[in-house]
Amino acid sequence: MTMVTEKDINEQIAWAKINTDVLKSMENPRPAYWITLAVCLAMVACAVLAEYIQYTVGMGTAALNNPHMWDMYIAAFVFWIGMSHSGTLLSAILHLIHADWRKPIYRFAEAMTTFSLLTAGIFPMIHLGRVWNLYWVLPYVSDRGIWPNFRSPLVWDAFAITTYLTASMLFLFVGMIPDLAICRDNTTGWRKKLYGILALGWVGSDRQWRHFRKIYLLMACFLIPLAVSVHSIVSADFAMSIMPGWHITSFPPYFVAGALYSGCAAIITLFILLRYFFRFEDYMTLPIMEKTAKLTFAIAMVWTYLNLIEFASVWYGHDVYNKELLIAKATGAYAWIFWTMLFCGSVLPFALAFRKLRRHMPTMFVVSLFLNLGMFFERWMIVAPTLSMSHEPHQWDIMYGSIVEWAIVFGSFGWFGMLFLIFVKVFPSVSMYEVKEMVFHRKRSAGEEDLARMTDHAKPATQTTGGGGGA
Amino acid sequence: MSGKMNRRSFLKVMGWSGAGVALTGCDMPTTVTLEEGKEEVMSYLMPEEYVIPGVGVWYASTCTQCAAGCGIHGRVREGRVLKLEGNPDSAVSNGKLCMMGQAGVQGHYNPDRISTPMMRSGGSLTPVSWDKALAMLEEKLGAVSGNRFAWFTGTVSGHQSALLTNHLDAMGSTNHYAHEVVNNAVSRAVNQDMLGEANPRLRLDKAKMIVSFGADFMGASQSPVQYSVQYAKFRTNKERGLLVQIESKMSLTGGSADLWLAIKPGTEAVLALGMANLLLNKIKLSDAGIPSDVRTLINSYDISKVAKITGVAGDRIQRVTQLLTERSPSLVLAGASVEGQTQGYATTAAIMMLNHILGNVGKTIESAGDFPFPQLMAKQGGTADLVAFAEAAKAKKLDTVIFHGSNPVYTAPESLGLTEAMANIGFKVAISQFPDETTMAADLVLPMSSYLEDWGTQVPADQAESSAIQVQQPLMEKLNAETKGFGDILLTLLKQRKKEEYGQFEDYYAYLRNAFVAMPTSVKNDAQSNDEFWNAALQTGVIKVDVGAKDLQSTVVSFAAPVVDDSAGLTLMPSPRLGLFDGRHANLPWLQEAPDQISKVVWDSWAEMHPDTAAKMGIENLGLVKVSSVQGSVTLRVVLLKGMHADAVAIPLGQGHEAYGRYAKGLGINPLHILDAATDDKTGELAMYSTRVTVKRVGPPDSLSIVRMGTGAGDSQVGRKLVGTVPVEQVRRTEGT
Amino acid sequence: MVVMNRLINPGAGFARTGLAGMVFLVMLLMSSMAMAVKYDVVAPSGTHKGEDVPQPIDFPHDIHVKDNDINCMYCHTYARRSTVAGIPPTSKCMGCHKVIATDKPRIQQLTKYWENKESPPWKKVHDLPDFVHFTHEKHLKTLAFDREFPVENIKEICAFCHGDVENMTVANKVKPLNMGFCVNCHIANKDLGAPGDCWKCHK
Amino acid sequence: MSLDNILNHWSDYRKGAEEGGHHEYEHRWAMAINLDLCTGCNACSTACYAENNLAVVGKEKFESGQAMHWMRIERYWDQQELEHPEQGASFLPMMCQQCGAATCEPVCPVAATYHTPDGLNAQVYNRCIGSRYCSNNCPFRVRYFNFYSYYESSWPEPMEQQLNPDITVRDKGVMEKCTFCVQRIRTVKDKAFMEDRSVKDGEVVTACAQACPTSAIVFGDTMDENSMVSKLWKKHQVERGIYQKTKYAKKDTDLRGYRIFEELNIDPSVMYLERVREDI
Repeated sequence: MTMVTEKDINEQIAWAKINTDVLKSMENPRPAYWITLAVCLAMVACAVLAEYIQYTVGMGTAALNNPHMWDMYIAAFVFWIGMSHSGTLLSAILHLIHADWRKPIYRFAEAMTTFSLLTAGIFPMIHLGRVWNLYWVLPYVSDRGIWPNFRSPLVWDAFAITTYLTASMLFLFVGMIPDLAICRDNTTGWRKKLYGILALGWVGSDRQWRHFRKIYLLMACFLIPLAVSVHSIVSADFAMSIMPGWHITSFPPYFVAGALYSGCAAIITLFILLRYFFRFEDYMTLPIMEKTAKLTFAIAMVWTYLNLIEFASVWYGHDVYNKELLIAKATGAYAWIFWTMLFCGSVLPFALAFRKLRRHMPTMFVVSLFLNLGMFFERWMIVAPTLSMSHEPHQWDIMYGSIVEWAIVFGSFGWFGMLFLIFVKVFPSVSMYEVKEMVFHRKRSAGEEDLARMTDHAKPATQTTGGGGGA
Repeated sequence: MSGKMNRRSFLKVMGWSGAGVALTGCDMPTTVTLEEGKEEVMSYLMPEEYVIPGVGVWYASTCTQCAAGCGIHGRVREGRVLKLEGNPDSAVSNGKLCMMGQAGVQGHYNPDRISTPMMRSGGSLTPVSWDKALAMLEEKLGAVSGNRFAWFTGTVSGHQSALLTNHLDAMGSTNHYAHEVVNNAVSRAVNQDMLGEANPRLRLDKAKMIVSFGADFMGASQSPVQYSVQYAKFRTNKERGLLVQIESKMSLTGGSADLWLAIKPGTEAVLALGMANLLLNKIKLSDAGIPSDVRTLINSYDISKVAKITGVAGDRIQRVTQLLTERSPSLVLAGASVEGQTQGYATTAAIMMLNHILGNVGKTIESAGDFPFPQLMAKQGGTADLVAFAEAAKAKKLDTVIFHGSNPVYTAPESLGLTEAMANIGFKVAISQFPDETTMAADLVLPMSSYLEDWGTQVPADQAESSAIQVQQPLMEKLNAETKGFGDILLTLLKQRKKEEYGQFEDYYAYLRNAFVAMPTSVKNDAQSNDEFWNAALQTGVIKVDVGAKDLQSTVVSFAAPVVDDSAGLTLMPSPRLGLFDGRHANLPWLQEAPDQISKVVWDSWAEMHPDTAAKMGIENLGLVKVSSVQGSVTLRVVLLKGMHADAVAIPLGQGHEAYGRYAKGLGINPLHILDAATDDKTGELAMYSTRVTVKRVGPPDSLSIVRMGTGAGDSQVGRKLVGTVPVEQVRRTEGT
Repeated sequence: MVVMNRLINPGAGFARTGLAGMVFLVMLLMSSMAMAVKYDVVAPSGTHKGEDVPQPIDFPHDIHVKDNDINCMYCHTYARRSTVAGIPPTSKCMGCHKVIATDKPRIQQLTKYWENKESPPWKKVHDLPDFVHFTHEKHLKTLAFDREFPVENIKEICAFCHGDVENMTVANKVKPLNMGFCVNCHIANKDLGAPGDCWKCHK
Repeated sequence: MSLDNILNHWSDYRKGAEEGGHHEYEHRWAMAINLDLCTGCNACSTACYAENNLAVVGKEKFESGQAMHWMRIERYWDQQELEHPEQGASFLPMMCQQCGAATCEPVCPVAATYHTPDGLNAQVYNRCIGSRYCSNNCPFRVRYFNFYSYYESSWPEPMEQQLNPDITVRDKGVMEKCTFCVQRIRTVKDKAFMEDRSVKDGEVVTACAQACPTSAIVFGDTMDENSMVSKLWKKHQVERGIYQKTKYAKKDTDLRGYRIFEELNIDPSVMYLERVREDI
């Protein structure tokens, strides 16, 4: 697709080195890793305290009120669901279109998917007034003969999210099996036991590989429509209502685009973090970063386009309430958030158009953070303004949430970070076997046919006799 | 239902389906999983035919939340009164009830009610037994002589009033101070002089047009429900009535006016004279019955002069006056803000004169007839008695005073120096339900039963359509056995003085029943037996009284020429509001949480000003201001409304209690305290609406510190059709009215 | 016919899917057959192990109902007039026990209460949550009076929800009285006009 | 709610919607509010507090918009932003409009709010899980959520004795709203059932309609041709059904009757009569 002026990865890198590098990452990261983890844990602690207060005293502590029945929790929920999409994008879509530069980075992206889903899943519980009855949302046979209301988008959410979570977890796990085998063969103690169980007796026989390829391909195909449907359904939470600013036809694609956008931005952030934590300079290389950045830029433009479509359709549409709201968004009390969102979402991405910036890690780090800030504001601007001024002017109100609410929302970032950091420490965050494939293919495309020499140097660890690790 | 029912047996079934009390329905599952044998269920000792557990029964009684005396129905279930509604048989309430009446149950079930007699010992009130309290009382009342004893009450009527008078006689005293902040004493005086009747029937329903000079007849007034019902008829008549409201602060009634005119406070008399001038000289109505001095006075007020003084546009005045002649019969009313001026009597007389000129007397103002039981008629309160009382107290003329149904320590302006003067009164007795300011200042406190636990009768002063005696009966067993009904306490006092006369009555119930039996057959509308009459009375809650027809003649009295006060500053309007009223309902949470009808403020005090006036002083909406008179100053938030005259600042009454229970204490401020002690020269009524104040900006706006309902969109409908409006011509076409 | 009703009624039918549903169907079928012989009411099914409730006086229902054949509504007189069935007033007990069995200890207990002018502090056995609106009168009307059901056998109707009281001394709860218990009976008795609307019972 | 309820009642309603809604209804409770008579005196609102066990939340919570007034009186100055004190204020009693095509119903995940055969928009408190979607989707914003547990704070001993046993006390985490005093409807219907007759017009009166000193609120059954309320609806040519604008366009557009947010096609059960203005 792109004319590579510079190699995505150094194909001279030996397979054994790949193993050792990655396996090392699971042992001694830079101290920065521990600091970050500590920060995350602290944030989680605050959130737990806040939630305890809210649970015992009442939802009112989140400063929710009559017009603002929903607020930051729903915004955060949508944000985290969105975050989960790019993982699928990288691992599944790019897999199908054989963009092999994804290989070194898709593993942690996939993990990101799973954990952001786990984070998102918490918010409905935090948000519910009587969480102990949450299970009423699920259809189960009871002698009362009562059922959830299948017309409610919230029920669709429940189905969609649980399905997506299961699927993406499986996808993550299945894709990891060969690597787990390598870990199994190169570790001792509890880790060996753990990986042993998880590797499901992988020995890398041709038969196993055949099946593995098939199932991985199938799951990729299955996951893509699922990912699209999930965020469409989340958008239905708003689009199915009659509220101005919510009842908009272009919401599903708009949400999906936004999701991929925030996801890619998050990938860049984590890319840079991992690269630093685990000294992955050889694998998470600048060219790959560039490709990711370009991808992000493209999606940003799609998102911008859909934004404009929404504005246009509202502006030229007949719905006076909708138009009134749009104007209020741009000029009213929430204007500063609205414009920040548009700046971060549509203007800032142009930074990614410059090669110099794309290759300058600190810049990219900051930019990616701001992109995500923009995306969070977007979600906020979807939920809050509509409620603050809907049809009934008597109930108009502006609200910025309370300390409790914000503590919980920030805490969710800590929660995500905690899960993610623990994962990358316990499991290989770079797919070893796929990087090896990548190197292998690059070599071939570079015309070097002496596979013999290479296999002499180190048997592919995938024919597992623990060869690589020890060498 | 049979005579006096043993209501104690009511309580016995509580807990059956009184479960609403026991636990809340929708909490954690734990509270809804039921275990057998955890809850107790009481059964009757004796079956009561008229009580079925789980079925609500309605009993008739009378509301005493204000002096209007509306007939009510109370829903009683498992021995608890749950809900009050208007009694359709009562001509006063017509089956309706205002917010204050609805909240009566909260006064009855109030957590801050006094539960035991208390006596002051060593500075503080300490609980004592009834016997001790009564013995004390007897001793003290025995010691005091003649006029050094006094009763201080609110408006009292019915048999309580009769007993009270008898007790005064027995004490050889003539001092009965009746005090109401919300009163129409000046109008009564004017009516007495012009019509020969203090309380004629005002037939709003017969009027085709009403011009109201600050008469908030649907708000905090003499009989809000009754006049609201009449207003409804007035509006739905074949020819829709037209309401013109002329006042300096938009009242609840003003909010519903077709034309609301802001007038410079204190110039209503000028406007009235100006209108009279137009009627007599321009429209050439007859000036019969108008004294010459008044006639000359009228002539001296031509329209341009009037417009200049009052600030009401001349063409407006002419149009309204014109309409008054076209839409006859009309009705011209004078309200509290007019009466409460240093020239209150003159102003009110000038306004009443318009009715005379327009020939409304006899048409929309009818005679109340001759009430056959003068001793039962309402002894209506005013503020003159408050002033007189303060004087007497200062002059050390009083040794022993019994307070009931009024809270002078709260309502008296500081300038009267009542608080200090109270110290001169040797022995102060308070018959009270709540620990209000006056009760806290008393030496002996007698806990009173709520009106839902008590027997009695009320004779409403304002009875627009027909006359009746309202019967008040207990709707449930006393919440606290220690409390005594007002009637019972009066009877006990009388027994102490005149054993031979009142010894025969076991309690007030016995007295009342006896009194009913003694009533002439004319009111017993062919009841066969006394029991039947008694039961009928309890069932309907009303005893209709035929007062006979009597036609009304009016003669205009001569009154002083209006003097317009042009001194600097603004006029303070301490306006009472339907809800907290004069402050007596500040301890009812429902009424605290119900927004003020015009400004929509809850749980607080505030000042109302016109935006232009505020702008001149650099005051922003919801800003903090200091309102000061020569007597003192208060600091509070200001709400800017165009429904104000530029020269007026209004501070609604009701808040600023220093006692009076958890809901009232420490909320807001009390504007009454900074009033001048000025009085109306003719009637001696306190001129509440003539205090001049200055307003200063103290702090910036802070929306958090004053709570208003639903002002997010700035009181605007933002182009939606929420409250649709339609020109009357269109309605005439579509609905043929 | 009830089964037919279930089959042609998708709403109700849907609620019965799954094994639990099948089991219930069979039970219902049996119960309905048992009842169908006598009258076309389907009794609710389900049991509950109620613990014994210590009452101030161990009132022997069996003696009154079985031995002396006193009608339930003789004492629980409000049942046909109100939402609640009511506990008989002490005076009613004394009506008989001034003379009958005055030597028995329990009666002497009762008499003591009577003389102290107080009623025994009975404990509630059958109770419903606060958010449930149940009326005895309507159930009795539909199940008994409207169908000319012999009033002397009214205890068979009461037994639907209160169990076999005539064989208990102190009554205890033998039916679950939970929502499933009510709903299923309502569905089964649709033809009698048993409502399926939530707000009929929930308040 | 049983699936039966979800499927049948709702779909029945939708079927009949064009013809003005559910013809199998035995009742169709509705209101007509004459804004020319409403003086904004708050009697209805307070009566509602008394009847329906509404919690008093206090100043702070009122400030944060958590008050529970099912029946609230909205005060507007005019159609425009400007105040016109000459014409007085405009008062609007606003309570749940019991929409026929209620927007709150389809979005509730557990069907705690649904349409009853009486045409009421029911809220089953103990089924509610507090997702608050219904309130978000209500154009009138008349659904109130129990953000706290008010039981102790709002009814200190002995005030809890005033609580109405016919309606439960809602606790923390439950949505609540005006029910057209369903407990009164229920009582009357039970009475009628016991006497083998149908409910008479004027037999059911909601607390607000009962209290209103000017009788501005008329409550009744629109299925009953002769009820006062259906006469009023007919007179003003306001008809049930969600296609008011197109199919049931008024023959005489000068009539005073209108329903708020008619354009949203939600078929409210409350008809307002415009306030009459006489320019002098």
